Amino acid sequence: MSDPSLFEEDRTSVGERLASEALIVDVDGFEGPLDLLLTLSRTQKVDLRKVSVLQLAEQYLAFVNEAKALRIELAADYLVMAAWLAFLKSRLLLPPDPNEDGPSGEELAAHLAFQLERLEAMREAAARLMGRYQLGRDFFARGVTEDVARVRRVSYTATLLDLMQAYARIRTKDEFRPYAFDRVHVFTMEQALDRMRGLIGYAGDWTDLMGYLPDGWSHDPMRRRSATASTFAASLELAKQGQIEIRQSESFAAITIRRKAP
Amino acid sequence: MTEVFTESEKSLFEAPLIAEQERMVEAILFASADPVSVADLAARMPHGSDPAEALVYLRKRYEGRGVNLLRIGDGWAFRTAPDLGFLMQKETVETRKLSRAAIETLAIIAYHQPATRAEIEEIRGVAVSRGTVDQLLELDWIRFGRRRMTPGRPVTFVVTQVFLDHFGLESARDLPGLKELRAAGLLDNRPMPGSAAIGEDEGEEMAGQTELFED
Amino acid sequence: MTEVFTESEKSLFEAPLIAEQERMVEAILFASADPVSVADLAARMPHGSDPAEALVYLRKRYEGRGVNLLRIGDGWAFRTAPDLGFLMQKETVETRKLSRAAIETLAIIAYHQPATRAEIEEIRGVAVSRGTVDQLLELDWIRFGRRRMTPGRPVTFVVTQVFLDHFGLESARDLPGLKELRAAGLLDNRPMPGSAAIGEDEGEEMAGQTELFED
Repeated sequence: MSDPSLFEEDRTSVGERLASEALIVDVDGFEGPLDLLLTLSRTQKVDLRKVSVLQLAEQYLAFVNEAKALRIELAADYLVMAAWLAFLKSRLLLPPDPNEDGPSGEELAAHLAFQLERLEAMREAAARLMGRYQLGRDFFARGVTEDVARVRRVSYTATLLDLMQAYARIRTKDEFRPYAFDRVHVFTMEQALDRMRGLIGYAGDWTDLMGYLPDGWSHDPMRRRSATASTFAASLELAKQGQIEIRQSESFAAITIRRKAP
Repeated sequence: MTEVFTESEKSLFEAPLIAEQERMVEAILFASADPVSVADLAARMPHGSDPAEALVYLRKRYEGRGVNLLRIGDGWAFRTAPDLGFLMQKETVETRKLSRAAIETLAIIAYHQPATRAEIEEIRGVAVSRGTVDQLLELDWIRFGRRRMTPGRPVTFVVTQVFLDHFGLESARDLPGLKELRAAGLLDNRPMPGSAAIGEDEGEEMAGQTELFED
Repeated sequence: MTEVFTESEKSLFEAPLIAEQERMVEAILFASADPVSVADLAARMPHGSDPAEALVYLRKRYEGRGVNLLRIGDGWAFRTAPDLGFLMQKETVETRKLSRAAIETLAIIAYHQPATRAEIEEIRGVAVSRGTVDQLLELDWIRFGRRRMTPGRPVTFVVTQVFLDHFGLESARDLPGLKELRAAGLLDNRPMPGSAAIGEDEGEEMAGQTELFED
């Protein structure tokens, strides 16, 4: 408050006038009202924490008036700030009204001072950041990079089953030959009927059908299968003829036969 | 091919010696212009390797050399020693000059991250133009962070690894003067007296910063 | 910046120490996209520097490291150590089933090893293509065995440890025999005419395998 404000009517110094004009001409150069306030605050040449907000408000309002006088179009936010500062100024100058709610002039002034200090701090931080060594300017990355080559590798797989099936296929290939009945390993129904007719007379009680398989036909699976089928078929034939009875207690249980009582 | 196969087969049984792992990390980082994370190193190295330990040795090995091993966010990269920049006029890349608005916006995001557009505007006292944010996004220096859990769920901005790499920072914690600024309360999001709107944000904001400086 | 300025100013008057020159060469070669000749190094380094000498030291320093200093044409450059090349590739593995010809050939070799090409062809009843054998060799599932002491001294093929590992076998002897194949329903055909022949075959098989495990 001790310094004469830049924009008061009675400014005398040519230097100050030039400064104020430069300010106005440069209005486009300001990054908004807060930036302008920060610039104005520098004219107080004090630590931002001790800045006189009232004085600052007056400087700002004077600047806006000057701009109006010079018919300079001011962006809306400059005018909003002007209105707010006028309100702040009245709050700071008038004694506080005990009946009124809301923040005091001092609180609002302190906040504005904080905002200015914070903006200034960010400006300095930005300057320090840009002053750091920078990649591609002061320090450098590897000039020639070896990009990771994407190698597409085909992995062939086969399971043990594939392997065994393949081998089985080869080893059995020879058997894909024209169909020919392999008599050596076939026990015909006629043979089975003959055999059973001869044996049935001796069978008193229920006897397992498998017991009627001929000797030498019950181990080799091929022969066993053939003999089992023909013996079973023969037993059905004998049952049909009324010579034997057939019984099976449940599915897959042993089939037993006995001579039908005459 | 065959060699590769045997190599990785063998690795299933024993991890290479640490000296060998150091060589591997050296080779991988040398080959890449961008920082490589410890996880990526581990994925490329034989099973059982410990790239984090190898990095400790490697960093020491390159101390004071013409090329240094730098930690950049969660990645690692070799960079030439900054004092030798004068030899590199040939490699210097002319970067587009950033506007004052862009530089300030970048600094605000870096120091206040995660920061919303409203917060940036509150600090600068002026609207942030779309172009400014776009330019920083394009440079890949900032990216979108998590949305703020406040009414309107505004998006936030945070700085990227590319930013850290560009300015030779290990992490956002290493920003110059960060501690002093925080101690002075200049990173607080102090609300305008009588307005509660920003006050709500504050809790979140602090949470964000705490999170950043926790690890 | 100031530091850099002083550095280059000073260099006009006296050449940097050789250790410092080594750092410079290291940084220039690291950052350069192409190999740099000694003349180019000299042009970029402070007056009075001797890059050729610095290169000698630098090359020694990188001997046995993950990257090596190489002379390429009339320039110098850092390159990944050749034994670490496998770290520079990320493999995407595509799994394909082995062709029928290949698996049959492999099966015959496994069951009859050592087996000559003629024997394989006799068993399969068709010619074995060069590609099939090559593929199995490349997979490292078969390798050349001892030459057969018969006229023409034909090469034989045997299965490898890689083959055993892949199929989870301790030895080729663990391959199920014809009896087990039949029991498993894989050979559920009528026995071949003169089933005694199988027995003979099996005996011979064992003999072959014994030979394999002798050496």
